Amino acid sequence: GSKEEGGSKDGGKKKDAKDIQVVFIPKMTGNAFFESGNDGAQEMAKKVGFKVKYDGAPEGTVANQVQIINSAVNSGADAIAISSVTSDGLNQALKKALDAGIKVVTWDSDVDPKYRSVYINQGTPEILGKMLVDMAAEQMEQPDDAKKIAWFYSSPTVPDQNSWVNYANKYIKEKYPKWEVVTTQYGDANEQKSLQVGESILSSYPDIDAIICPDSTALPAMAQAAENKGLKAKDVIITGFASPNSMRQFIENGTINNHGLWDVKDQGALAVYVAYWLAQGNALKVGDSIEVPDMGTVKVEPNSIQGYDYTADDSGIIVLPERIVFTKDNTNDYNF
Amino acid sequence: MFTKIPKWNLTLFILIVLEILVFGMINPRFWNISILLNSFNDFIAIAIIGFFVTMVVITGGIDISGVSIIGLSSVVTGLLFQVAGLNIWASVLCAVLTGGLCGLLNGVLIAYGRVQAMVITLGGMLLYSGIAIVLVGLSGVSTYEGFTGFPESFGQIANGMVLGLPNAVIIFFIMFLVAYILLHRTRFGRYVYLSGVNQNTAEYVGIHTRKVLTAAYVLSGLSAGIAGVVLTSYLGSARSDYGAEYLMPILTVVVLGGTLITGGKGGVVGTALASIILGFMQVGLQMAGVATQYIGLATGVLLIVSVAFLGINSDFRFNVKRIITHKPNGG
Amino acid sequence: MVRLEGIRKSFNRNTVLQGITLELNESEVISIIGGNGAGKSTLMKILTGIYQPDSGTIEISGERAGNLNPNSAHERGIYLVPQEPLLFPNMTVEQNLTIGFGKNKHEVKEESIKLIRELGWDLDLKRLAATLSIAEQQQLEIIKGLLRKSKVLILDEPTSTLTFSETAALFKVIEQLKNSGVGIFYITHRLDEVFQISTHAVILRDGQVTLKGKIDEFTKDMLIQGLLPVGNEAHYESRFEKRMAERQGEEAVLKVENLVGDGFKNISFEVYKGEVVGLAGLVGAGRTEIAEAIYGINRMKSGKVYLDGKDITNFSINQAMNSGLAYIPEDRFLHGVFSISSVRHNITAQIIKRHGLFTKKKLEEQVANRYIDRLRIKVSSQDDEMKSLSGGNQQKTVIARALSMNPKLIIMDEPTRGIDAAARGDIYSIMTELKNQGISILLISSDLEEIERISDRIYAVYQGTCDVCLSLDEINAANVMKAAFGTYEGSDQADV
Amino acid sequence: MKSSLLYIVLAVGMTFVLLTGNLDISVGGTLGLTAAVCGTILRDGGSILTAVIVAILIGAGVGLINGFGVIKLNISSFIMTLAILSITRVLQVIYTNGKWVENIPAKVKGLSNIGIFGMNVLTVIVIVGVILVQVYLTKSSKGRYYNAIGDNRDGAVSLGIPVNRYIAYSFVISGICAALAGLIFVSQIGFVSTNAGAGIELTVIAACVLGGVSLIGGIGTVVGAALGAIILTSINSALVYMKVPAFWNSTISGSLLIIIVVIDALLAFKANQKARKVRLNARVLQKEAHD
Ligand SMILES: Nc1ncnc2c1ncn2[C@@H]1O[C@H](COP(=O)(O)OP(=O)(O)OP(=O)(O)O)[C@@H](O)[C@H]1O
Ligand SMILES: Nc1ncnc2c1ncn2[C@@H]1O[C@H](COP(=O)(O)OP(=O)(O)OP(=O)(O)O)[C@@H](O)[C@H]1O
Ligand SMILES: [Mg+2]
Ligand SMILES: [Mg+2]
Repeated sequence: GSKEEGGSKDGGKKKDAKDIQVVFIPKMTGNAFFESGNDGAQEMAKKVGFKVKYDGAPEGTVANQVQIINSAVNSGADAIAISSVTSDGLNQALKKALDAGIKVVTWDSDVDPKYRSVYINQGTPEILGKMLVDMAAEQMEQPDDAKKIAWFYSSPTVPDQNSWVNYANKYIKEKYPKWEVVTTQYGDANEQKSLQVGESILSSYPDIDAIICPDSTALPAMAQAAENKGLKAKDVIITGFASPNSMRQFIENGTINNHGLWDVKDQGALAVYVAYWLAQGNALKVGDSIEVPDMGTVKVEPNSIQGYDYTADDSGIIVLPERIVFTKDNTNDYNF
Repeated sequence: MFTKIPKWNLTLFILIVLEILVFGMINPRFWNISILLNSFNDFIAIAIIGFFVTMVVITGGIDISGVSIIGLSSVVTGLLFQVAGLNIWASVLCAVLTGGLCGLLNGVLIAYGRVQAMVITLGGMLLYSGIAIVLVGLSGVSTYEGFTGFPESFGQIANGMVLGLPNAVIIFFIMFLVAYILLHRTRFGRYVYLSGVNQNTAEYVGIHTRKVLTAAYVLSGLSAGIAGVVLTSYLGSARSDYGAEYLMPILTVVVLGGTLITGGKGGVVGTALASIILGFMQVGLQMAGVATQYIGLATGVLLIVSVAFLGINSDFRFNVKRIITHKPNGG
Repeated sequence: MVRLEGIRKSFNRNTVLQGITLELNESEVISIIGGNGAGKSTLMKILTGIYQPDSGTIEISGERAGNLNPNSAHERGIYLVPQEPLLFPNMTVEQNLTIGFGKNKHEVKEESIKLIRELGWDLDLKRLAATLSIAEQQQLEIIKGLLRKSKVLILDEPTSTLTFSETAALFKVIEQLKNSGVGIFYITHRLDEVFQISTHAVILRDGQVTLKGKIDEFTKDMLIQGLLPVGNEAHYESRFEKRMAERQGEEAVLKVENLVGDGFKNISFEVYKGEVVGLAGLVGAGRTEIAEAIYGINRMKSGKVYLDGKDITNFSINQAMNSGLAYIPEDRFLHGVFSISSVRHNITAQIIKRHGLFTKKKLEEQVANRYIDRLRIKVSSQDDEMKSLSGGNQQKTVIARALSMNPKLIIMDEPTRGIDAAARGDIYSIMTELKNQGISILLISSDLEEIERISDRIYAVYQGTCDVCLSLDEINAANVMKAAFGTYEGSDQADV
Repeated sequence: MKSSLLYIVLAVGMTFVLLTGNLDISVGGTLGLTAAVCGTILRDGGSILTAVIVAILIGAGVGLINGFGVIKLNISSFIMTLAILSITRVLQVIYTNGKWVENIPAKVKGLSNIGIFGMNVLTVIVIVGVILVQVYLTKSSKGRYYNAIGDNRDGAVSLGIPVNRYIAYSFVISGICAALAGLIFVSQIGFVSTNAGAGIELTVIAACVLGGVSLIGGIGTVVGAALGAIILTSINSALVYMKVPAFWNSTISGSLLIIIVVIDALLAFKANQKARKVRLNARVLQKEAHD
């Protein structure tokens, strides 16, 4: 299916749903988080009747994403929904896409707001950073005492996880000034390495109180490391972000008490739907609401809620309504 | 494996033509010349490094550290320009030279320390990407954001056009020519081959093989430095993790290009053709609707089939050679 | 015992064997002689199952052998000692001896120690094969073969790097084997050996047997006639013109004073313009080490080397080369050839230095053509891969490379190793020509006949020292041998 | 030690291939595919025995294909196994449909934690395995064939060693080791992503080389390779233990790796030179004693 150039520019004629192709781009493939997002996206596409191509490379790198955007442009896609690995590196490629009349939506991880229409946001760094700290703090009997905590996530070069941790560290300083961050470790989104680093953290810091892992590979690996050492949630607090399917076991056997995430299936579904909606030629206006099948209406907020300076009428943010803390009580209600 | 290189190049060329035909039939937009030319941007780093890794492989070594030098060179460009406030072109020069310096370290340790190239460059791969991360970390810029805000002229390096040709295509050809002339037309190039065929004999005929080897690694490092700059210009920001995914593609274009992994035989023409094949294949398959994560299957099968095809059938090769080379060569 | 019938073999489009029929019986030693590339080694490799014949049959002990492979050939008692040592460089001598043996390793070890003692060779079982000199490698291969206790033993140029004393010891063992009923194929280019040990001789030319019969039916001249291409009879004996130059007052081209290094000490000698000086000695005497030190491959500890009066002590290879020294190494495979490069690139590897920064194809082609013609290197084109050439032609290519530099002095370490009579004649005449042009040659050779025939003077190297110099009138086989054993006491005794 | 088990098993398999002068890049793919397939079997209640059998079949299958390409199609092992790596990776994605294999039963995960006499059983099994393989390679008459093939292929042919068969064996062994490593992966880590074992091939090759195995073939032992694997993995753990800020990790491990191999190479070179000197000078001295 090819599309006429400029057809969508003036927002004139609406295209047939089945002719619209949205390319749904994860940071990388083979990661449970993004695969779940894709599940949601595909379900939405089926429901509404447009096409979603899931396209990502196993290594989440800037050049790979640029290449994939280029090929989306080349092969005549109508819109893309991307979780960016970088805040600036995609600018050129996205500009080319926009010039070709392609609609750009971001989800999970944003780009420069100049180069996209809508960002489907799971929460600002403030919200998520605070959530990470709170999930750990609420398991402590005396959270105001001196505690030793560690960060463990994928790498020093990914934007989103680092921005949460940055804010979380600020938050810790204000709220729990006695806490000490003893180490920050990286697992490169590689489960073998993550397990090894996890085990090393436990043996190097036997008196650690909490390990927070805002990475969907690091968290299950960390939990596994604790389980291998026979440690339970009462010995060391492990929490972070990962999909409930990958953590259910650990909650059930008491290795961890809680962990968090947002409904990434909804996020994926919303991202492709908004992309589709824009590709249909609908004009976006900040402050408006969009009607999404089975999800109700969502409101487009201004970019300023994420702290951006750039504002424009056709550039906004949709924040997911809720983030979920999974515990023994609710983990079985989710399947992603 | 490939007794006559030019014939192999011809096969590669036929493969490119086939790709263009087949992919064009699947998705006619593939025949859009500007799409093909612009796709050079997406494999140019692989090709640039590939040319000079070819040289290293011909000496009988291997260099896998280039993928990290890309990131280091990118970070150095950004650091000098943004933090040190250097002129952008001076920063670029320093970045490229940094690449050369990394190559020098590799080369000296391999040639003079007599260590297997694979391990040294693996260590180098860790070391250089580590240095890049440390540099960013120490500079106070958050590692994950990298450096941005390069001037427009710098962006033009990769994104501009000259006479209707994307700069990437031009850079590709310039780097190819440099590598071609160095390797195939100069005495140094001959020494590269001879050192790779038999380092002992090369020493006995008075070639400073260790200098030749070192030079090959320096060139490879410089090329990775250039690739880092080009990539930074293309992507508009400087980051330490650029290039990490290029390791296998670089080795693939070198080997698919017909260079003997044990050294002594091969050339950059094959590498150039192979990188175009791989680049077009990626674009073509994506445009044909194949998701990127499945493309490995196609490249894998292509590698086996093409190499096996010419590896087995020596009569076929002989006949093709007879048809192609009419050159009467007296001895 | 073994019968080969109508064996044919070609490689790609190159027909090597065109119907060979041969028979070997118990206690026979058949010498197979023929030019380089005649197909001798190929025939023997077919007999041991390394190559498969295109047609023809092999009968072993009256039984027709189907598809032979090396394993089944060994089982039937056939063993080949290959021409080019095929050792495992990263294994010790002992491991090389025991690998592939079905038998108990300790037994094998005991036997090999006994055998080495019997041969009087000096081989340390614990050494790594990679550290063996080419001659020692050959010794090891021979011992491997002898240990097998095979019924049919094939020796493919076993003596090409051995000197007379090692050869004599080997012949003694061969004699014993022969007497105990073993049949032996013996390949050599040294015609004298043929008469020493064989019972029969076979001449191979262009893939065909041109002469065969009992050894007493032949003379050396007949063998030479049989070997040479028709109409080329005169060439082999391109007689070497020796000359005793008047050296008083003349300055030596190469002057070596009190050289000390690893493997030799207190070496002094001179080579004059247009002179061929031989370095004689036993395997391991240190000749190659001396040559390599002069050429700059290894450093020496003390002493001086002058070339044309210029001090070149501890020059690098490059500097030595530029000063007018050339070296033809002993181990051609390891140090002499670029096996997968073209003949042209092999010949011009040194001279391109003088062509400037860029390679000049025209010039290179001219150089290559000149030497291909002049040395009669047999190639189908300059672009032929070096490894597709026969050994003799490879050797000529290496010589061509050395000559291309117009050296003042060439050090030739075993220049005719493994080279057939005709090519050897060619090389000798090249040497004569060089001599006439005033180029000097330092010749290291293990071939007694060769060194005796060609050298104007001979220095004997014995256990790393060089005290004896034989002048032209003192050179004869007996003296050279004595000198090499370190027992030469002066010319007067020698005449006795 | 425990975290290096997986690398040890891979390094042992890789050593066989390296000894014959070949290279096996595909181990990461085999590991991932096996981990995914066997992980699924175990998750769905399959028995451990089934998983082991399936793993061995997958490993042997991939090894045979590699061997076939190298021997019969004359493809250099580098290209062949690189291609198979890409293919197995995609097969894994297709097999799992891109999903992780999660919720591996606790009894499977427990396997890697069983201990007797204070020792981890899996560790003991691996150590014993390495020793047995070492004995096989150095002491048995056929074991040395792998070294011989890599050392001098023509020599091996003329000795009657079935070279092609042993090269095929080496790939099959490496495949099986990679598959078993995949099982260890499942049991130690408890979930399998589609990138399982990505990039592991380089680490394994580096471990082998660090342990003294030559990439050219003919030199090396499995014990060395195993030690290399341990050193390489302990660098990472040690860095955490020494409380170095993690962004220094690559820099330090890279420098360490380089320093170790350079020192090792220089020592070996010096030792060789010295042995040569001693040998050559022995001849000269002999003469002096004689005088
Ligand atoms: N494996 C091979 N492939 C192609 N050609 C070969 C091969 N082996 C030998 N030949 C060719 O076969 C011919 C005979 O070679 P062979 O080694 O049998 O000669 P030879 O009589 O032993 O010579 P020499 O005295 O030099 O040892 C030569 O022309 C050689 O180039
Ligand atoms: N095996 C090899 N050994 C040495 N040099 C080689 C080898 N293969 C290629 N070369 C080098 O590659 C260059 C280009 O090869 P090509 O076959 O195109 O040469 P050419 O254009 O025919 O000219 P020439 O061979 O004279 O340089 C050669 O000049 C040579 O430097
Ligand atoms: Mg021969
Ligand atoms: Mg010698």
